Amino acid sequence: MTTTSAAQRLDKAAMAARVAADIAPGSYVNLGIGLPTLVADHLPVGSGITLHTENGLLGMGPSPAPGREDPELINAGKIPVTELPGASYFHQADSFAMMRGGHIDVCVLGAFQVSARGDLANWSTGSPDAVPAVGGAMDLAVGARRTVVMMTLLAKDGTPKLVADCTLPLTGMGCVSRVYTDLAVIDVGPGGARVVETYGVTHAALEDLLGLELGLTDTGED
Amino acid sequence: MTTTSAAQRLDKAAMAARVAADIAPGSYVNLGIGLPTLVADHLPVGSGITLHTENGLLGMGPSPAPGREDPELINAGKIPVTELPGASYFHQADSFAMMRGGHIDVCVLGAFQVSARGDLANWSTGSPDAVPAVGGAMDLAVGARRTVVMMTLLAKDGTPKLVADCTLPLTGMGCVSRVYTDLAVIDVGPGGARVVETYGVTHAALEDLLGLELGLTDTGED
Amino acid sequence: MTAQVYGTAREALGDIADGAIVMIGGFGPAGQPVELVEALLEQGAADLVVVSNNAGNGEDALARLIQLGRVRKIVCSFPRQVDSWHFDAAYRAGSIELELVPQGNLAERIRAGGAGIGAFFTPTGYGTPLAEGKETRVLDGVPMVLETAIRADVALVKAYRADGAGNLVYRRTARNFGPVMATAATRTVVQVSEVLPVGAIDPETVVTPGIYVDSVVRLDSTTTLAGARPAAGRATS
Amino acid sequence: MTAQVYGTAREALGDIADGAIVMIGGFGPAGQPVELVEALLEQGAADLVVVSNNAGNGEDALARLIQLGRVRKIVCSFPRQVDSWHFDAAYRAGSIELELVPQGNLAERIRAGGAGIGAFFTPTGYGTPLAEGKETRVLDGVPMVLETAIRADVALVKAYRADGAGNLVYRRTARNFGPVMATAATRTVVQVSEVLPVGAIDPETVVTPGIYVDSVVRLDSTTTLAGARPAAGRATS
Repeated sequence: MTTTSAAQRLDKAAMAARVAADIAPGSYVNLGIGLPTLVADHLPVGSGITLHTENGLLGMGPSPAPGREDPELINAGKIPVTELPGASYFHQADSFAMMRGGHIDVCVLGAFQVSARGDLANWSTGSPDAVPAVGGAMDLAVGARRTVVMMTLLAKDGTPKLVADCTLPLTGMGCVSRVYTDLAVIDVGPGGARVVETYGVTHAALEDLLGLELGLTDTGED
Repeated sequence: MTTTSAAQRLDKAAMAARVAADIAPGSYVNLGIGLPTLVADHLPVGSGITLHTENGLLGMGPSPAPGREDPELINAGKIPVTELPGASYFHQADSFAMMRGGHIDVCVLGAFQVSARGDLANWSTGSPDAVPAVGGAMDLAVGARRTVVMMTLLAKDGTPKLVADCTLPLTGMGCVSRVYTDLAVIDVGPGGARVVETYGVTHAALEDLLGLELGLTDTGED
Repeated sequence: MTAQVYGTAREALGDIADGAIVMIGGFGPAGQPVELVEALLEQGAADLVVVSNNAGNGEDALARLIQLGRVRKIVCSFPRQVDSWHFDAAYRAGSIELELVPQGNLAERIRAGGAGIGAFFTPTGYGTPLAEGKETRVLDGVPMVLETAIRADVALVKAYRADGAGNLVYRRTARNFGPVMATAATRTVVQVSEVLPVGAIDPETVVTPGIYVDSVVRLDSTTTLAGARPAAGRATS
Repeated sequence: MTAQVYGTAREALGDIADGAIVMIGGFGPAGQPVELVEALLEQGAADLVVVSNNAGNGEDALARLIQLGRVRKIVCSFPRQVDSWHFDAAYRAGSIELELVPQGNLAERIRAGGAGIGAFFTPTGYGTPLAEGKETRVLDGVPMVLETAIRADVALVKAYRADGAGNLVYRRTARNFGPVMATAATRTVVQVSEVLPVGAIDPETVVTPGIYVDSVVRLDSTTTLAGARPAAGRATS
């Protein structure tokens, strides 16, 4: 029932390493577009972690060497990737069945907002004149055994992204179990928001920053 | 609006040839267990007709030569078969999706009873002490673009198998469009039973035999 | 009926009626049937309903179809892209109807269309704006939304190889929507980089059985990278 | 988690709890995981719910499980066979519950279980005794029945080859229920005739990705006919 506290706010690489540290060896993992893709660089060699990309590949490898890109071998962000030994290809219905059926152990997503209850908003800014697009966000949010979010705790305008209630259009309800940020790792869910670790801020300062009452998590590990 | 009438009641081989004559070149066809399997022997060479077996093969060929049987290459009746060039294998959900989705042009089934409306009863004798079993019967009945039945017109005890209303448990409602028998070819459906051809019996004798009023079909061809 | 092989994309496409529902495969650049959509642009059909993961890029043929006002409605998971300006303009002008569908629901609805499943309950989208007004039900403790099947008049698909029976294999992540769309259309038109004799594709490795394929055209431009590993047929040991 | 390779069927099977739901692959002799079911017989679990296309033949292990009263219920499409005397006796004695399911609905319900689909509307069975009491709805003009997903605690599957990542290929019509059952169980146990190194199965030809496989055992008795064509890896041209 204690939280660890680093002296410093985490940079992106340190956040990614912190997410990676929670992923068990042998896991099947989907990394969302944007910040979460950095997690791949921090998965230990030999951990047997297999990456899924929802456009139809299990066993995704890193970016190819320059000049070796294949326009028919891309990830969900439409970036060229590689295939690792033991990979497999499948069509979109099979790929989302794999996701929706609870076969992916961990899905790491970016977010605009996460609520203390674990609601996720990450597909729409809610702007009335924006052209909408959703992609696989809603499928990923509810499909994995464990969905976690990696994001800065504050938006660029300084407003908190961990909130009592999401004000942006939802991606999924109660689907997020943990949020990894630059300032803290926080568990969310039916029991509300509970701090796991803080980085450069005190528990009290974090509560002030978010305007939320924060509990302490029972255990910092899965 | 005339029916042809052969002098003789058809034997099984002639019935199978008659069914085969109605199958268009290039069709995808599923032949049910029992009498309908005989149709395969009467499909013209070079007709480009492809046979589907619902246990997971498209492009099924005839029985293998003795000694060449493969216990892992069987048809829905669990009889060894062969694969033809251009064949493909798939799992049960894909195989029944192929059937249910209306991709099979013609399905030929046996029957205990067919009603003038096209209802089919072919999976249960209705005997209260029988152990029930259904297999793919219900899927086949409703899945194909065109479901036809091949059967003797009378049961062994002399009772008609083409009836006003099925008394046996149904396999599917209104799913049969044509019935090929030893005594007549009869269209069934919302417009009732209409004779296409008779073999060795007159239209009037057929009506007497069945205790049904029978119309004449508009055309004897598909 | 058995697949036919044609000499040009335009011939393979055949006639498309005004008002037709057209599925277009591809996810980003992978699996886009570029020349078949160009043939559709040339062919002239209008008032189309397009089912596609994306809504055109730059000046490509789908973008042009939208610009020309020939697409009445698009059923799509990710229409907004950096270069989807023709869709963006049409959407803002209110001249195109958008049915936005989560990607997995889109794939599953198309599969259902091909498999004769009328509708299904899925957890994806529950409690979100994209499920508003839809029937919901809690099944085995999970709240779900009822989604209906999607079928089309024509599906345009890019595969890697076909054999003369219409069997298809795909290449890497270009497989994406092709296999499900091929099952869900009255007529499926496929462009490939290679047409092999009947029997030249191992029956165990066929991804789309020929029963789903109506028209095939071989196009040099569909050819994948020189030296790329074949999609099927590599020795496994 | 990554698949484990075991030395015997009994070790691969592991512990099965009393009351477990067990899927057993196979259609007739093809694809029956004979040794895994024998291991289940030996292991001792009772009060089982079995999901399987058939209900045992002669004195095989599933028939024996039924004879011994260890199967409380069977979900099955074709239990009655010429040599299914142990099932027949148990059924007539009222000592086993039978849920009779049309074969395509059985396959689709298992697929739904693996795909996170809670239920679906299907035309199969509408208006028949097997749909009695079930919810119905007319969709796009077709009357349909609502069928729910089936999941299991353990699936017992026979495949042809596995690689070290658990990827599977099957052989001919022995593929049948294996690929869908593998997706729908908390734990999937597979017997194969060959285990290859990771990467030795072409990624384009994998039928069951390793993510669905927990335990693998190689058994000589699973080996298919000498000289039989390999399931994957034949040159396509």
